[in-house]
Amino acid sequence: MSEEVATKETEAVPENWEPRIVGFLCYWCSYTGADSAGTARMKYPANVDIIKVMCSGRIDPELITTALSNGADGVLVAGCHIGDCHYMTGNHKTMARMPLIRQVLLDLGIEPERFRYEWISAAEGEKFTRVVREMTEQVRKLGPLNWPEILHESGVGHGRDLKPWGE
Amino acid sequence: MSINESTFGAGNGESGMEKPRIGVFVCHCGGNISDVVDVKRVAEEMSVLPGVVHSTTHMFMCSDPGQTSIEEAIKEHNLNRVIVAACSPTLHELTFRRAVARAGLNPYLFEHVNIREHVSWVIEDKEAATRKAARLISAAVSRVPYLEALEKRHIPIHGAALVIGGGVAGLTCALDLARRGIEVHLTESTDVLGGRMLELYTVFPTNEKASDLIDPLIKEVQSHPNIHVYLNTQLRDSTGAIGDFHTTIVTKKPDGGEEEREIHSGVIAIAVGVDVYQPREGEYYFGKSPAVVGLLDLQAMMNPDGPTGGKLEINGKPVKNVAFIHCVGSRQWPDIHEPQADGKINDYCSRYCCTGIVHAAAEIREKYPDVNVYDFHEDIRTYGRGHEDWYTKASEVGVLFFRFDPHKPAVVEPDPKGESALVVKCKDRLTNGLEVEVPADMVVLGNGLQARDMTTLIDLYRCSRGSDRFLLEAHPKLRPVELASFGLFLAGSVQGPMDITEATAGAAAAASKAAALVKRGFIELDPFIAKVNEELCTGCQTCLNVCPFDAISRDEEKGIAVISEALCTGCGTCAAACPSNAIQQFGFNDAEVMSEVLALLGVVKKEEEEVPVG
Amino acid sequence: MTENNIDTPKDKLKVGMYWAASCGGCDISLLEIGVHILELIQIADVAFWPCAADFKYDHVASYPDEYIDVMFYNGGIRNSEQEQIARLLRQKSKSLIAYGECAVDGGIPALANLYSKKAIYDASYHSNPSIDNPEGTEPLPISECEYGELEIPEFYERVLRLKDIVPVDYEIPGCPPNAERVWEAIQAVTGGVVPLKNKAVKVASFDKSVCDECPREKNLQKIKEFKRPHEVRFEPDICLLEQGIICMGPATRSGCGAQCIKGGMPCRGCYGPSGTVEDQGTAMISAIGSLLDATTEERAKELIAQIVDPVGLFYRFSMSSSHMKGHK
Amino acid sequence: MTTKHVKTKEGYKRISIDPITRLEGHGKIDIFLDSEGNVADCYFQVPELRGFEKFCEGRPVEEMPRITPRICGVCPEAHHHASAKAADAVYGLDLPLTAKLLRELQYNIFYVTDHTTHFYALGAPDFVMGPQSDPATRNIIGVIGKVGVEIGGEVIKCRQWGHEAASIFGGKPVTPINCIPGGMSKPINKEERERLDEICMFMVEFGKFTIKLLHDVVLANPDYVDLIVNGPYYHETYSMGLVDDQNKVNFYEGKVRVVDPEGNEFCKYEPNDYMNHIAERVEEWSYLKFPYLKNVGWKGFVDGKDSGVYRATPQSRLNVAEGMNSPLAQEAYEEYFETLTGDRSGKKPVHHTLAIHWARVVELMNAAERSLELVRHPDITDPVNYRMVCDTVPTEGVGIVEAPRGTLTHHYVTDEKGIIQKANLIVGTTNNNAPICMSIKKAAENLIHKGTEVTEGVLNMIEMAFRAYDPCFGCATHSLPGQMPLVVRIRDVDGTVLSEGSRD
Repeated sequence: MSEEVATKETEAVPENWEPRIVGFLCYWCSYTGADSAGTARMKYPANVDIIKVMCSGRIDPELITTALSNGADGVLVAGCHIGDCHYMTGNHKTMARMPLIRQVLLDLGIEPERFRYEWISAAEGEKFTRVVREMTEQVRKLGPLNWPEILHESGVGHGRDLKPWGE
Repeated sequence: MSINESTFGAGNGESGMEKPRIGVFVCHCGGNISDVVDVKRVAEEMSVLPGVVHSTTHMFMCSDPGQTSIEEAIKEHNLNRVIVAACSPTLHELTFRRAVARAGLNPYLFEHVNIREHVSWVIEDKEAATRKAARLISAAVSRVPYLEALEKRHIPIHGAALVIGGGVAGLTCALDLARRGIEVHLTESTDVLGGRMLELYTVFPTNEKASDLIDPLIKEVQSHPNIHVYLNTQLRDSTGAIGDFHTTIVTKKPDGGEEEREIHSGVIAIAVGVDVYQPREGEYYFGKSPAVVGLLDLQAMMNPDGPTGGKLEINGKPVKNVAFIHCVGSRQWPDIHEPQADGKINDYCSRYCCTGIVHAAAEIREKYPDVNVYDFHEDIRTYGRGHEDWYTKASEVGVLFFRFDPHKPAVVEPDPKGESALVVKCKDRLTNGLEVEVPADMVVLGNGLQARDMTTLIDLYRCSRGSDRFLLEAHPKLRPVELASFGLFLAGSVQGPMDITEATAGAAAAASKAAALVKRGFIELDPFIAKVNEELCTGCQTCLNVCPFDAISRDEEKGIAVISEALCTGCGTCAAACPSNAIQQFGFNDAEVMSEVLALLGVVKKEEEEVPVG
Repeated sequence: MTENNIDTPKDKLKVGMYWAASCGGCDISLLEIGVHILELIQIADVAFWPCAADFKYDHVASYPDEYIDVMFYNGGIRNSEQEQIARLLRQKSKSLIAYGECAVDGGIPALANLYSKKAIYDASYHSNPSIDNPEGTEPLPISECEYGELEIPEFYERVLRLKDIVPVDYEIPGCPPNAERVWEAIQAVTGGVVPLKNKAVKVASFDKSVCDECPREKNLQKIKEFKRPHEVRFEPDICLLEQGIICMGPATRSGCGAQCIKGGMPCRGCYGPSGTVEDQGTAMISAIGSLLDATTEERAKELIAQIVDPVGLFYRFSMSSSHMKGHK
Repeated sequence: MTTKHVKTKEGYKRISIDPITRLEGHGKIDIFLDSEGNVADCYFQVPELRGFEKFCEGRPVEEMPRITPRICGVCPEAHHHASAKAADAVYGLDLPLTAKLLRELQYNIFYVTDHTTHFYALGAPDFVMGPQSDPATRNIIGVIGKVGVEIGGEVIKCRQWGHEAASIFGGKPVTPINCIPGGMSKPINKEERERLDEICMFMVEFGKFTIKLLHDVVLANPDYVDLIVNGPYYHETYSMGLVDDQNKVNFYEGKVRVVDPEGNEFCKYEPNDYMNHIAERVEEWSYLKFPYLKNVGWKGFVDGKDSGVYRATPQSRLNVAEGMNSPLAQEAYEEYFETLTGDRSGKKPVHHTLAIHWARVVELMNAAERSLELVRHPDITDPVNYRMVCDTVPTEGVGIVEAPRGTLTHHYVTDEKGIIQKANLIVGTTNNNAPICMSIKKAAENLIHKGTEVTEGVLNMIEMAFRAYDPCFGCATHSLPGQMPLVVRIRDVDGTVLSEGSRD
């Protein structure tokens, strides 16, 4: 078992590795926004795989951690702009949950670029395209999400720099 | 309470039901997909996934032969799950659900995968596109075994309608409903029917007198046996949901007293209309000089039965020069215009003003030939049928047009020479930036439209509103005159700036949608609502806090949460909120979504975990 | 070792208790069942219980497989010895029960999973102010002394749950488990209410969350400000969350009787996630995210900034069960 | 459990005692015998580390009293209170009277419970039944059988009432939650006080009874007195303990006093000064550190005035004090010193390791009396002053209490938000790590010689050396009857087992 951990820790970046990003999109705005990007034949990298939910309010943080702990190198969450929610205030919950899960991810040493949430309307195919391009590149720069690395080598595991003794 | 077998822990329930038999259908979309995605290869790859017993492609899945091929395959291979990978579900999900149903399979045992808008049209690299399509479909393959055979919700509709607002839209809507034999309750907050049209003299494009249009409408409404009109009436309270709304209305009586009624209706049409933008003190010198007026003031002035008896004059002083200014309170710019109380600016186009102005401008030149008319605009949008004719006419009859830069709007100030009340200046882009200055005895502001304060309405019926403060339709194309919460319809400019033509069209549309519902007597709603697992629910009330539609209440008896089928719109917010996983959303339960996530990431399920259907 | 240790009459059950990376509170909690201990002795013989009876690893190793009927294992897996014993006991027991929060979800020692072994050694043996260690000595699995080698177990990188090492039949959560729950579980397992062997892990407590046992009132108040327990005096009868005191109740399995809350302190989650929830922290994030009194993103961020150490709070007892423990 | 094949130097034999029990986290003893069969060396190893000092970093200071009790589930109150005091210090708080009273009351009641458990379940068997008696009966059951069931009943009652008291203070019986920076989580009302009064009165009676039992069973038996006074358990070391401003024993509050082997005050310091007096040594062969007196220095595992090795046990606490703060305990104190040093004033320290059991009984009496005094204080039920609200800026603080097993130090450094940046913990038993190693070695040397047959009785005599310290390595579970699972293997040069002796 200890060997097992050891092997995991020395995971190298595999040949022609591609970032794996899971995107959770609300159906009425962001998913449709991605559609309009398609209708307009905009081009973006193939790294973000979309999962459809009716409202971004359905996006349980558990889905995000499940993705990240099962091989995703990044997670994108997108919903209607605040005020435009098809369900009035469904995305208000997203708006409140996402900064919190982000904080927890930071405390666990996950690079901030690996988790992103955006408000993308049905008309904003261009914004969707931009976000996918940006995020894919950022995650590509970071390389694969190597959990054991993060959990074990980040010294103070939660990303905060602590004062040394005597200061 | 003590631990016994039943309370002894939530194990991963092992229930041996029939194994999944999945059919995968990949669409070429006549090359739209297959030119980029190697659909044949994808279909082959899918055929070896656990549970898949049939995997094929078709040139046009949505075509009749395409649909038939699905139906036949279901029967032939005895499929109990169907996946179609094609265009966006917004286009054909329903089509395929129906096809599946025709083959005798529950339509909700179907999954639609979008490999056109989300793959072939956006991914250039063919290999990458093919891989992505395969990933998305394999996610569906691991998801579908968890799908449940759902039934649409069947909700009866009470045979009466409530129409809120007695303007042209409300009247039209009420009448259309009444003519279909539906009992209509029409409420109006003021003491007269007719709304804004009462303030108008003539209307474009037909140049008819507004009264000739609105008066007969009012009379017919008042005399129609199916319509009950309540003037001086406000909303007070509302309970119930689609099919069974109970709205409490309050009518002010002449003696100052109040009369309270409860209106029982199956549907509600909202036609409360709009406000006209009130310019700020000093905006284009408004409020500083009586000579700065709005479009509606001009309409009144031109009316022979109006205060000035049809004369154009300011404080008795006849008007020689009139200047119109467009986009006042519309298409505002963050850096230029001060935001309003709610911190927002009106960045939208008010749609009626351009034609309204050119129509009025032309009319002035016709009726008062010795009056000079100047038109200051950043754009002119006479987009409707017959509107452009008024633009042309205005130019013909000698209206002078000046175009200013939206960032440097025209300026109104007192005439230094004192010859006329005011002067209007701008850098005219039509003459390559020539500095122009015209005298004006009257400046008419084309003031735009903005949403009313609808706080009560929104609270009572839980209406969604857009960032422009107008009420928001469920979907601009698919459900253009309905609110997200079912049974509520949008009639006219409550939905956004409209001219009379558009408002009546919207009202009529709302009426026919509502009538169809009422006449049918019941509605079928998507089954994707949330449900509470009583075994797991603790009554922590977290969900009560999150439901946007107050669909969740507390069962004091059991001390748990209950969700109203009629009120739930299926957003799933409560399912995500529940810290005990006690709430699951049909069609999007944890198992379904999780399995997608894992499959996308290529995490293979262990054998003993293989999912039984259901 | 004598034969009759092993050849106890077959009609009597054989039970055992073992501790690993834990604090001893579990053994104490077992004593809390009080007089029931005597009843237990009536139906069962102890086959292995280092702190109570004279059985050694050698004895256990010599037992036939599945000789022990019910084996309680408390504590997480922090070092090589604890893993070895776990494997040995799985082989020798019909029913292996993870006893207490450390064995079930990692418990408080699993907070160490936020740090590397290196960092832990550094604090314990190098950097702390009272340490005098110029040669930079560290404990070694095998070390040399004048007369030969000395051995201690290998310290692992991470704290693991018992079920990460061997299949587990039942779990008795809690830090420590509530005596009533413990006795109910013992009765259920020894009394044949539930089978000794069990395919999927089942939990010997209630599925609902602590709110179910909490006497405090809820008034659907949203959280306007987060406060830390020592910064305010709180209302005695109102839901602590509604008062802005973070209480893990909604995301924590019940069974404890809401003792801490009744004692005037917020729940810290010592029974692990409730119901079918896997990750207690995300469950709590969902709950809190749902309770914020915020209509703008700025406001939401403002409020969230008031939560100190969310990771250490939301995963106080369940870090080893968190999704965030790395690739599966 | 031996996992790898460990080498033994040619010509030497190894006796491995693995695992020893009746302490939490396995202890392990390796004894090396030379070709003659004499003890060449002896190692006592602690294989447990959980890293609290590291993972407390980043936690809010107010949570520490709820986290650190998991260091030890047997004496969680000790960590709970040391932690709370450190947190108070971090905020620079002076607690309101009622808060102080409640905390000290809870602490003393816990002391009674804890000492009771150890004396009866772990200490007594060796004396009541006899060091070399049949191991099958040498446990609490045997004790009860010999001295009578009603005594057993009293012992269990004392434990149960102790835990009932714990839940009166803070709901949770095993791991307390009620201390919070600034005081207690809730006050106690009249009814609760009444009940606590009843419990305390019982505990005082129980204390008297225990002293009597000690006389009847131990002191009345010349063999035992001989064993205590002349047995292989004598170490002249420094002593450490907490004293109040009259230099009386105080478990909860005061200054740390250290006296040298002759009983002269070596130093007396405020908790937050501990770093100038204590240093910790690290050895490769144990996870547990070895504290010693910084100003004397580490001279290895040796006793005497020149060695920094000190002890922090009930006996040490009596050694450093000039008396007890309650009458009955004072009597017991004087008798204790008169018997063991001939000087009832207590100026000459006692160094007989086995006498620690006796000292424990003296403390039990004191804790009971002190509890009764506190529970009857007029302000104990004040509904407001049970806590204060923290509004100061947190910085750094040290909290010290006398854990039953030795001086317990918690030291936290926080940022301005009260987040722990650094934590240092010197746990009760750790103080005694070096002396325990020495006692075991000394016992082994005295008990095993050329030609000695390594019997179970001999092995038990070795264990009695550490059992007197009531050790709590990584937190002992001391509350169960029973005896040592013990296997002794004699290996030859390359480690293969020649003979195995174990007690059955």
